[in-house]
Amino acid sequence: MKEKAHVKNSDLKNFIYLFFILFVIWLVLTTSFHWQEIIVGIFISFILALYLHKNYLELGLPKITVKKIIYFIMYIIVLFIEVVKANFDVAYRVLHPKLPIKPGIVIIKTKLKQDIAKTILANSITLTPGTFTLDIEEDELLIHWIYVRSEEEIEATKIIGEKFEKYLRVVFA
Amino acid sequence: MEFLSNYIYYIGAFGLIFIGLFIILVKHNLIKVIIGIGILDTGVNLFLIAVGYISKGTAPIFSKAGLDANNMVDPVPQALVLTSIVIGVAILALALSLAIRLYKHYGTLDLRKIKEQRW
Amino acid sequence: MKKIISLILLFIICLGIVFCLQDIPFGAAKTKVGHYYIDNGREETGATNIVTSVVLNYRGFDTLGEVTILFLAAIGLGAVLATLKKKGKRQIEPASLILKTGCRFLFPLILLFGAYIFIHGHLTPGGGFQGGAIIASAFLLVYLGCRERKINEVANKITESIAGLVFIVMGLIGLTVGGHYFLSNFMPKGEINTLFSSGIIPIIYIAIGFKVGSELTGIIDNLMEKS
Amino acid sequence: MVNPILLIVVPLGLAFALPIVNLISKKIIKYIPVLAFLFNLILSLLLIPKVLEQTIIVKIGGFHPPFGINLFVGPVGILFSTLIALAGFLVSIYALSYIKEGPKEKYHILYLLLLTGATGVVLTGDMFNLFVFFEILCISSYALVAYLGNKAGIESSIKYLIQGSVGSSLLLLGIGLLYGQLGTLNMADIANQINSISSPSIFVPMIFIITGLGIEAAIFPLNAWLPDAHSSAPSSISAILSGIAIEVGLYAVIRVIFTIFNASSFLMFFVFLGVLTLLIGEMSAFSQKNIKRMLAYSSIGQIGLIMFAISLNTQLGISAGFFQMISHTLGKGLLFLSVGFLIYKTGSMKISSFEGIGKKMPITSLLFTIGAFSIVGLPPFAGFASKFMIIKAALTTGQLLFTVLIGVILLGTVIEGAYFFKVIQSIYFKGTTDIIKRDEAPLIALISMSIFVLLIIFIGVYPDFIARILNSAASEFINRIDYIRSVLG
Amino acid sequence: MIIIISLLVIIMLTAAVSAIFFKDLLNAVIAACMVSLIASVLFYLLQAPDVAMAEASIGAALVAAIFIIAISKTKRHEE
Repeated sequence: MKEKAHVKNSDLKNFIYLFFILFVIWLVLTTSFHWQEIIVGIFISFILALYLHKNYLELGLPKITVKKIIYFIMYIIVLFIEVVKANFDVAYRVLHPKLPIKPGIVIIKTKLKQDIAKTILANSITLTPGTFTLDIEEDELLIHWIYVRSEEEIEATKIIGEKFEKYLRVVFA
Repeated sequence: MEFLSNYIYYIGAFGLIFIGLFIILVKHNLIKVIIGIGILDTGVNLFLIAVGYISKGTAPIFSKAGLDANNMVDPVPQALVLTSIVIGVAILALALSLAIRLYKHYGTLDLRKIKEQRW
Repeated sequence: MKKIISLILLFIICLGIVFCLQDIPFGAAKTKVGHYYIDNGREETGATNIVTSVVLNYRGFDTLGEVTILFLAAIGLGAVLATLKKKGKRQIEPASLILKTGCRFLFPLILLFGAYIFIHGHLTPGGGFQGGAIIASAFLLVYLGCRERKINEVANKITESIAGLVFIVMGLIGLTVGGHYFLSNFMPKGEINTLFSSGIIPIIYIAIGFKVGSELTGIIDNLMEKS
Repeated sequence: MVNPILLIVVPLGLAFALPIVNLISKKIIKYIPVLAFLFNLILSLLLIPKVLEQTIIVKIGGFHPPFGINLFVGPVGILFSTLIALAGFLVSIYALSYIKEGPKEKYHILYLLLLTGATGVVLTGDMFNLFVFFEILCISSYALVAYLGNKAGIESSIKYLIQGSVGSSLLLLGIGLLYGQLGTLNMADIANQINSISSPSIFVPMIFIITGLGIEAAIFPLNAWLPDAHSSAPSSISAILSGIAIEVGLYAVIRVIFTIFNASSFLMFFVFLGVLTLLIGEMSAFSQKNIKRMLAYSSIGQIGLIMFAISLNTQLGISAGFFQMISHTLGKGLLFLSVGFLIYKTGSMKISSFEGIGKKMPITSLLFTIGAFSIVGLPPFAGFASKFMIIKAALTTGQLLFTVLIGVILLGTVIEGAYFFKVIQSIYFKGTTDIIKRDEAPLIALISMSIFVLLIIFIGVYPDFIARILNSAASEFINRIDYIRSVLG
Repeated sequence: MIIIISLLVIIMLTAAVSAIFFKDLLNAVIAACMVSLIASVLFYLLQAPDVAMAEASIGAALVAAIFIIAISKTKRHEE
């Protein structure tokens, strides 16, 4: 009996969470606060959330607080800077007549627990040119690197993953 | 330069039509032929859209005030192409399902080797 | 030999087209029908996207045919693949964590985006076909990411049929009560550039969105499952 | 409330509803096409007197042409839609007992849509709408040819699809070129403005459009797909493809030539093309050993004959062409339907395997014989009346060329007679003389085929019965000014 | 602007031509999808956003998926 109530409670949480995300995205898409848009947005978000909310939070989505939003925005800024930096780095390596590349596969460790956090980390690493996530196994990420600076696991984790992970760890605390 | 700006879209469209027809006529692999049909379709669509274009025109959507109706591109070819794209995907899907069935029967996609009936 | 003959044939076709193109200068204003639509489209149909007003109102009958063609392709594909055996349990290795999580996280968002596209068809670029395709791609993602999940075929078929019938019934209502013309825009046009405007256009576009989405999903489903 | 739009919309709506009906009950789906085409038949018959008085222009969406799409329900349109509804009705009755295998609900949906597409093509008055309905017609035939799922069916379907989709791309390209020059898609509006452009730049889109449509109409040399497709489809579908689909294609071609482009100088070329198509069709049919391929080649020959008659460009010639279309639809439909059960019972398509079947299946064989007699042109069947009319039309032109060509056509008819009699001979006068147990086709199929026979005999005996509608149909093609005026007002 | 467009058209035609020569059908399909994608950019430049969207979502994405499924069920290499 008690367990059932617990399930229901988490269902409701799932539902509200998904509904909220969907509605915010709707508002971003329409960029309008006309009452018709809002009614339709609520309606659609409600229907979609009703059908799809099951186990949505199992992905490991974080609670939303002001601090986490700030960290998330910071994370996006860092990601952007890293992408630009890495672009120049790769361009340099490609255009350099000697082609200074040393490709190889390294393993890095992550302390993130949630699936969604690991996915975001993996995608950020893939997004920065020069590194490419091949697979995730438990807490290890398999990464293809265009210029392997260190084959040590800890060292590689520091170079590749740390800059993103420190923000994500706060967001997904 | 003027030649380019006048004809570049037509060149692209008819280039695609040409290549598509060439693939259909010359290639023997069924999937390739279907790819050719797709390219041919894209070429025809590009041509239709290019026909409706007006120099320095805007899209035919009154999304904000102050758009000049005289300077909008022709909406009709766009409507036609919308239809044509959907028809194209319908034909491709049907053709590919036939290709799968053909492969199950013959174990090959080479049209020269499929001679149950005379070509 | 065959190549040379084909090339000669194509060359003749191209020559003909080049002749013809001299009468179709690029970028010149020339079409009277299109101009009429741009000038009168907003008053007559209430849609700000003139392409939508052409697709669903002036040339709505074409669109009915187009929807039929997609339906036809889905049915025909089903008929062609029908006698192939269904795979029992698919013995595919599970997708990697990245794909799986991404799919589960993004699926509702993509559906929302598709819905946004086809609901706003009369205001912004996009519409039923584009939105339906986006929804179908969401289901494709499910097939790639969450491979143990299956699409409910019965629900898919019912959606498809009902959406098609909505289109026809809207047209028939126009024929009987509002205006004596098939597919006439009998509903109030509303205020221009708001969501609830342009009469039957949004309703039909929503129906098309559902129909295209379910048909393309059905096509992908049929192709993936049967072999 | 008799609106011609219902001819298209009602079957379409039923086709959309069929998947739901199939979920509720699997037994009633096969009656839905029967109902749909019965409705269409009644509606068309009700419309005939009205249309003969005055053509009906249906404006879809209430927009005045050329700004909206319009249906042009003239004598030709109503003649064809009646023919389509009639053939569709009878063949769907036949299919009640014939279609037993495969995904049946899909067959019925595709069948409904095939004939809806055909109706749309003959009724529409808009160039792009013609393309859309043409695609419906084509895509459903691709799927139906592959319906049985055997090697031959899939292969012919692929051939058909490749050639057909090239054709439809060419058609769309032609429409695009026309739109670029004229800025309109309405057929009447195009016809109205066609003389304002120079002839070379009209010629190119015309060639594209005629080629695109000609692939479906099986005009030589664009007919490579036809014998395979028609012979490997289920027999009920072969009847529709031979009886309706290619004639609708031919209708579209002549509508384009006569009404839109007014290219009467082009017709001389078509006369020769028609005779060539006739000869090639009949000669290929003569050498066939497979009965359905033989019938398919015979259809090519008949298309050639119809082309010849219509290209005479006289009132009598065009009505003779339409008459030939009617008698071909009825005759070839009957032939394919009866052959369907002959093949079903013997299990082979070889002509040689039919030896002695005249004793086993006397009624079906008799029906086949009547169909063959009608196609060959023996009195008192419809084929005789129509062929006679074509000869009369050719002779009244008074030109030596046509008289010579009539001789060639008679030669073609002789060949046609030869191969049909070969089949009839092996049905009745070969094989064992022992009395074999009767194994007749199901009653419901026999009924539908008998209606075909009754119609063939009736029209053959009283050709005047349909003379009026044929005459008005012919004048619709000859007086293109009337067409333009009645649409644009 | 015209140079960019010309470049796009050249890339598109090159992709189309390379679809003829690839022996690996998967590559040919990817080349065909590239044609579709660039065509959708050209549609956008020709002021047809609706069509561009349809071409990108239907012509490029879904058609590619259908092709890849079909190839996975048949043979990958052209002999």
